[in-house]
Amino acid sequence: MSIYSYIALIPLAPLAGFVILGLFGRKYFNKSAGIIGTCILGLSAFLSLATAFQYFFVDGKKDGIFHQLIPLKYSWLQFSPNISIDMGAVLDPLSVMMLVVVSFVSLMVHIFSLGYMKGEDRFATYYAFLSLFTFSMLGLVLSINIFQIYMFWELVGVSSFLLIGYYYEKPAAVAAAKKAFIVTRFADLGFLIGILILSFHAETLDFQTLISRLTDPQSSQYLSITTASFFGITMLTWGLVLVFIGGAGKSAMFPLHIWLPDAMEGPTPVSALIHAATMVVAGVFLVARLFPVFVFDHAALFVVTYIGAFSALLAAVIACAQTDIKRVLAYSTMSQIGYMMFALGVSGKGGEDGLGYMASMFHLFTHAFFKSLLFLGAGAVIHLVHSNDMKDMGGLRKYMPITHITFLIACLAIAGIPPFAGFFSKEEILLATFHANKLVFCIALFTSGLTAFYMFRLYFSIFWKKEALLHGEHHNEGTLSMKIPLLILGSCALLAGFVPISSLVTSDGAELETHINILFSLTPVLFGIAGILLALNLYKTENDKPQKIANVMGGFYKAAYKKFYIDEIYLFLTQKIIFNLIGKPAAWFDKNIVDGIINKMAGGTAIISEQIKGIQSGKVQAYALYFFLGIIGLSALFIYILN
Amino acid sequence: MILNDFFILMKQELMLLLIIFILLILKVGKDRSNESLLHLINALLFLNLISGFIMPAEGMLFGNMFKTNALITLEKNILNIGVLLISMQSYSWLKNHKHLSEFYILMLSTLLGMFYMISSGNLLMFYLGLELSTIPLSAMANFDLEKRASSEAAMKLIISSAFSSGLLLFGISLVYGITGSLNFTEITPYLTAGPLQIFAFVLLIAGFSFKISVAPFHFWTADVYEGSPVAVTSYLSVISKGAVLFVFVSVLYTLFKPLAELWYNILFLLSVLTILIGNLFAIRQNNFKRFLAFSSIAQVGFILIGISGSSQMGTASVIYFVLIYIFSNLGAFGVVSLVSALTGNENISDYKGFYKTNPMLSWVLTIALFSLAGVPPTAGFFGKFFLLIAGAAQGNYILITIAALNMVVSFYYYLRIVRSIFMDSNEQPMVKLYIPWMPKLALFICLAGIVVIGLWGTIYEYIFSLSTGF
Amino acid sequence: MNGIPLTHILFVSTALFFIGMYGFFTRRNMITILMSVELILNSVNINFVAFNKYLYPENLDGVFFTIFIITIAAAEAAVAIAIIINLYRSHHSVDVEEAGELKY
Amino acid sequence: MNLNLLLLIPMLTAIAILFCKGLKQVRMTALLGSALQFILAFFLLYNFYEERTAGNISQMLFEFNYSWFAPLNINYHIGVDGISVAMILLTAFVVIAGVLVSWTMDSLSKEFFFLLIFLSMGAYGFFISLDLFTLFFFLEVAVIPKFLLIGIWGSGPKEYSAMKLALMLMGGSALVFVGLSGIYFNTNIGGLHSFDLVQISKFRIPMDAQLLFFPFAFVGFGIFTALFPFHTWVPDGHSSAPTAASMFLAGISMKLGGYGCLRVATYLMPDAAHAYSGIIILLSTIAIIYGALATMMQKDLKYINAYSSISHCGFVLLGIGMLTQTSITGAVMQMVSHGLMTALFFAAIGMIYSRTHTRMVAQLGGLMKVMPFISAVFIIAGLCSLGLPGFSGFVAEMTIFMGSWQNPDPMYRLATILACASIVVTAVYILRAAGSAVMGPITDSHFSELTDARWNEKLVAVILIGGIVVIGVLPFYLKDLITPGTQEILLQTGQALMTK
Amino acid sequence: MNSGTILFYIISAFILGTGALAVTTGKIFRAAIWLLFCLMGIAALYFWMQVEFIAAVQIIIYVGGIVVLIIFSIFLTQKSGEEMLKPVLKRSLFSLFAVCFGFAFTFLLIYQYGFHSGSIPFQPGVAAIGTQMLSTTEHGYILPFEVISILLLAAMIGCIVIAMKNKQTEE
Repeated sequence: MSIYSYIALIPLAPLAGFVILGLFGRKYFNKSAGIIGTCILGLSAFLSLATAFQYFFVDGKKDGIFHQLIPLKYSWLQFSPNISIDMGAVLDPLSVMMLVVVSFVSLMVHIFSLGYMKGEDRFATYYAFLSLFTFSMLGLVLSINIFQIYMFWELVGVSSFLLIGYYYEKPAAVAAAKKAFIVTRFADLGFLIGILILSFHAETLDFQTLISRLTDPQSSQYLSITTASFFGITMLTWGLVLVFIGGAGKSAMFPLHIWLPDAMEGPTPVSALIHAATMVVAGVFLVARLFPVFVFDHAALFVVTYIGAFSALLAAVIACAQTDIKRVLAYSTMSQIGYMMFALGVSGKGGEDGLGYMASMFHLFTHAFFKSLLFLGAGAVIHLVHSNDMKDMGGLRKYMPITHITFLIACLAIAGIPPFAGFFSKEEILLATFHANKLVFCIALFTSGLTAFYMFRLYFSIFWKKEALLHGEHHNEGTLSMKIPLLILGSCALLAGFVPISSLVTSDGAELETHINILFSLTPVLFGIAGILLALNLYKTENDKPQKIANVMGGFYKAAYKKFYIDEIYLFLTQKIIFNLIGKPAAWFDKNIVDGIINKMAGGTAIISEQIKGIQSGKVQAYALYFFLGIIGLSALFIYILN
Repeated sequence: MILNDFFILMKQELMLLLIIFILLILKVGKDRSNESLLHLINALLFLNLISGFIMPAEGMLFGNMFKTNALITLEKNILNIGVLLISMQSYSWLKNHKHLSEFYILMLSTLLGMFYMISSGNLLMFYLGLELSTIPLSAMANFDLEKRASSEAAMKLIISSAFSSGLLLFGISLVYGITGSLNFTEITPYLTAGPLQIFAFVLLIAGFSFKISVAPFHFWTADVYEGSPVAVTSYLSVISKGAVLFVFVSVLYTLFKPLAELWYNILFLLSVLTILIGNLFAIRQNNFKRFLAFSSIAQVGFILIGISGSSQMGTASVIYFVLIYIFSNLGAFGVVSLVSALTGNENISDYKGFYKTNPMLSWVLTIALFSLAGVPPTAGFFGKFFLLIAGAAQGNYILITIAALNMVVSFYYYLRIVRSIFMDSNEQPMVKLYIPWMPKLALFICLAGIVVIGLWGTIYEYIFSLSTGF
Repeated sequence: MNGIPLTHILFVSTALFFIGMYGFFTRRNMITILMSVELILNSVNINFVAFNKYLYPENLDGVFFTIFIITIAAAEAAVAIAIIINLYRSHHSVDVEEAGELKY
Repeated sequence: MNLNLLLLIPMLTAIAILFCKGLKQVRMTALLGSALQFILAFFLLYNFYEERTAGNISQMLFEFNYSWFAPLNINYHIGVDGISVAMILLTAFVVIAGVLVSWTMDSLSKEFFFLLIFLSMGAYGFFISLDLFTLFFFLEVAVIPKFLLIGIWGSGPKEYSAMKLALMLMGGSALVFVGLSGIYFNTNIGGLHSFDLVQISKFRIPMDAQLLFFPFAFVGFGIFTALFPFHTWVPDGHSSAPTAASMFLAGISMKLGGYGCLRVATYLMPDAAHAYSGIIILLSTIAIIYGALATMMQKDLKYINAYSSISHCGFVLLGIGMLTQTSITGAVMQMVSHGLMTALFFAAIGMIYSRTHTRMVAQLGGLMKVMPFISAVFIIAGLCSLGLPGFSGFVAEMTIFMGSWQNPDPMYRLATILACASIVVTAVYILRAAGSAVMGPITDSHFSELTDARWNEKLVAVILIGGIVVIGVLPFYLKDLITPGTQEILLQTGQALMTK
Repeated sequence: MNSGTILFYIISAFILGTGALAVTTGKIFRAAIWLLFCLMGIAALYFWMQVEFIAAVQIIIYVGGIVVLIIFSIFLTQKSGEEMLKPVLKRSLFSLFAVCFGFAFTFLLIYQYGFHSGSIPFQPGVAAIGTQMLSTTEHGYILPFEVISILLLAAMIGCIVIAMKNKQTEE
């Protein structure tokens, strides 16, 4: 497929940007770095749109089905004739959609940052990191090889580490960066072992081959992986669950979500890019990528479903109690991703069963726009107020009209109010869940209500509530470069729902007929509206109702406010258990036992030599005596031995 | 023509006699300044060394009382080299010694004794050579006439050597009683592993072991080395030890061939004991000479392992090692003797910060010590390696392992000195020493030997080709 | 010849040998130690002569060995005594225990 | 090409240094010499490829065989295969970096550089020698200079560390010696015992001899590469040594051990290797995990890196113990990668220490602001050591994991999983170190007037990072270079426990 | 039991007795005298064994030489007749035990070996000794003779150097 070969540029352009800006940016063009980065990204965004167009509407489809195309493939590291790490690019609905999302949102963020990060003395470094991240994310979505995905997976992790720790002088930022990296690293361990298991049994690392082998019940590989088992669970399940753990780590699923809220220490545009639109959905992407295999293993799908559902609920509850606006957004992200996860979990393959898959992808798509929009809006707000806390805000609508409108759109979208983008995707999800799993459906429904509530709680407390008490200086809402992305994304949030994802990105590549069922979709919308009204009632104007409710809730509220103490538990586990009970003893053992023995041996020799020095007494007669005894002893010994 | 080959075969001994008489005549004649005398003597010794290499001959005289061949000539030459080096090194000490020529007469007569001992084919000649190489030595040990330590050392040497020679003689008498002959060739057939034979044999072994200071017959070594003048100490530790080792090998391999199993086991025990004792004592020493005494004891332990290999490789490795050992040990002793002659310091602790003031000497000393420790690329590495390989040929890997691990201990104490030379700080290190050209030359020769003998494989090949199998 | 078995003579020599050795071990005066050495050497001489006479009369190796031993004993004694005298100058004593400064 | 050049050039350089006067001449000479080595190494690589592409498939190339001690059938026999070439390249990199990093070594500079170059000669000799005697000779040549380097120019309890290092390494070589003598006397090639590696590999040593002498050889070399529980020289030695010496120690001399384990122990005694692989894997796994855990508790940057070296070299032994084609390849790659990476790390630490005069993590902080370059180097080294894709560490470790997993025994699987788990711990300690030492607020006011890297330090960073990144991005070059060698070794190890 | 045997036993008893006294008496001068007697006894034994030449040598060198030397040295180093220091008790007991054991051991070995005497008459004439001493052939002792002469020379020189009072120490 040589005509696609230009897509190599899509990831490589940002890489070039990273190299140039990283090496020379700081010294030579610190000011113009933003422009350069943005232009480079503009190029790859344009290319990905072009790719999408060409793939979806020109030649992607063969007899009604979207086929997988592999335009690029280079053998990178060959372990053995059939196990080898290849580098390349794959084109299928999934990857193309992700391409568009990633490059587009990234472009928006680049533009937004032009204004937001203006005047930073590490401006170039910032853009270098952004480009690095974009490169790795694009590489990730294009991966043709499970190991390639792992590599970019790690790269994404590290670039997020760098970006979160961008304000390296803030200890909180550094801590957050470390936390994010280590937690995801821990999850990646699962991913790695999963890869080892799958690749060992499938005898390949290549996605296409792997999927084809593990989904064909006749193939020897399928037999080996399903027959081999550990603790009574088949290797297939092990492999998939471990891989899912990797995804859960990146996508902040319970219990690996703890890093996400803290990650908000990073610059806000970064949160918009990484922790809303792109990196956090990598987990979903991974599961979707291996979906054909997952379908064959219900145990794994079961895990996916319930983890997803629980995370969605938990996050929503916590979000209601947070006061830091970015944290609220973070938890809402987690909750939405939970949606995508269990949507995948309840889905089947092909035809109507594939609805969940489609819905999940659809939600991923729409969510990317409105969530990044929310973050950028929040960024604009913070830029103005210089604070993350709701308490310092309120009544900002007259200072920042554009932000206000776009933010409202986004909130409506996420709350699932028609005709905004969120409505369609969420509706599909609920539909799919309803057919598959009633319990999860209820959770989802309740969660959507909560979502609407906390989003509007956020909205009202920022833009309404009390009169803003801004101290005299600048009351503009930032530069043009900050407004434009807001507007663009706002329109996307408005319209993205009408993109015919159902006909493009489906579990089996075939078109999927969807129909809006008014009666069905009434319920979620009602839930949403209910949440909105509640928020309106509580937070429209300043009053003490929230406080009362909080008091009524009492412990539960506190728990939610404290994020159910999960951080503390982790802290206990790491600090107390790992460090004190394992690390310290290991160090002590090394210092005192292993090394001690060796030093003791040396010391012992010295002591012995001190002890025996007496025989060299300086008395010549004693010497003669030893001499004589030596002779007698030797001869006696050997006469005894030889006779 | 007997007289002719008498002159050819005994040329080295005759050369020594000649020098001794020259010295006597010079002594009775008008006395010269020590410097000129020293130069003359060293020239003579050099001639003596050269003469050793010309007209190598093979044969025996006086009914196998004296025999010589290429190997024996080589051994004597090695000893000659050592003696020359020692006399050059002790220049600074002898320069202002009253009894210069006597010292040389005694030294050369002991050397003569060793020569006779090496070429002896007869127990009587062997015994005489041994005594000739012992009695004047104990007189030499007393040559620091004013020093208490010196006379104590001499006393210990003469008394314990008298004791050991008494036991040796008792053994010889038993051998004579058993075999009825003193001639090696006639003795060998009669030797069987009967109790009395074993006893006699052990007595003889003890006599040898005393001279090469094998535990538990080594106790005199440290005290004598510490007390005697440095020149004598180095002579003791290198020349007399080397000579006896040469004899030891040939005697074991030829005379006591029938008792091979017996002496293999004895050597096994003795070598382990010797290495252990040597190392354990060397760790703690502060006096440099005493330290070198114990380290040389440990070295002898390694040599015994080589001997126990009981093969042509064994002989070759021992001779090769002795050659290397002469250069390395004299490298170390050369520096020590210079320092003690010029400053009177003999303690290791005095060498702290030595490198600051005397880098040249420090490097010589360090390299010599490395060679003793057996660190490549110095020759000592090759010497030790071949000794142990020769020992391993018997397949006794316990012995080899013990030895190899003991090498680590020996590293400790050699490195200890290197440490105090280079690393330990010292508020008043030794002064910069002025070194006369002769000792300097000697030191350089030692260095050259240490470097060349190892890396240049031909030397070992030559020795190997000469050495007799088992 | 008289009927003394060789072993009796050897008994005498061996006994003398160990008597000398006892003296060597116990005496504290260096000169007496020297005397003990002389005893040891003499016992060896007896051995040689006896062996030569009783076992190998055909040639005189033992006898000659004895002669040389005696000579050497003389030389040894001379040197030893010289050393002892010198030591006496510095230590003002001929007690072995006194001369034990070099040790350990 | 003539491999003797690899020994000749360092020797001449060392001699030349002895005749130099003053720091300037000395360091210029040293730099010149090491640059020559550098060029030579690449020239060797080029020639190697030439030969191979020309279809020369003989196991060893550029052989040179000179009878050294004929009576004992000891030869000075040298030659290279892919593995040796890789190692030689590594050495060249570290040497030039070491010379550059100690550019301002003004106390006893002549001796310092002399020893440095001398050490490099030992390393080259070790890697090219095909005769066990020659190999052993160079192995020991490479020990004593370390003692002097640490003892004279070191810091902290330098005498103690130097002595400990020297003695433990000598103990290792003593064991090696026993192993070698065992090999020697159990070979019979044309009626002669032999030290010749190639000949011995053709001749199968009897099983009982293998079982007896494999432990000696393996443990002996293992001590060099920090085999648990003989690793305790590593922390003290590395932390007391001057920067260049630390780079040499961790970068090269620990690799001598790994190379020996592979080339001597495993290659010549394959059956024993199979018999003992369980124990090897147990020990190496312990080393990996326990090294990593112990690292978490360290407070001194050099100690951190030293302990992490224990953990990383555990990977090498693990790869060797797993005895699959891929894992052994990975082991070699890990040797190279760890050599470069740890050298870089020590260089960075040295640069920081030379400015701040402290290595305590607690006392450092905020260096990113005052010395961005050095901090960046530090972080890059850290990322490489925690196995970030794009750097060499990732490739090597993944290859080892892949290879190890091919070994279907459940216990071996468990070992592999534990080894994988260590990468998380690695992340923890690396990030702790980087986070508090380089990032965060400036802890000490006088840090703020410190200067950033000088040209020589920048050059060091560029050279080493260059190597790391090239391996990390284009690993197939390295892999193709060493694969034939590892295949040869694996064929030796008889049973085809290869990847399917 | 003829006179020869009795004589032998008397002589040997005398040798051993005097020897024992020589190493045990408290007064050094007496020790020297006992040694003298012992040596003479040994000479007597040689006479008994009909090796007169050795006996003569024994008397000349030992009695006439060494013992005199010893007595001189005693005069130099000791006031005559004074008590000598008592031996260290522990060591003397230990060495007594060791020596007894050693003697038992050695003589047991010798006894077990059981030397059987030949029957060839043994008549060493002084002339024969003289000729052999200077002959260069098999069983000729010219070389040892030379060696011993050098040894004596060296010993003499050594003695002179060492024993000579040197001026520095006096003033």
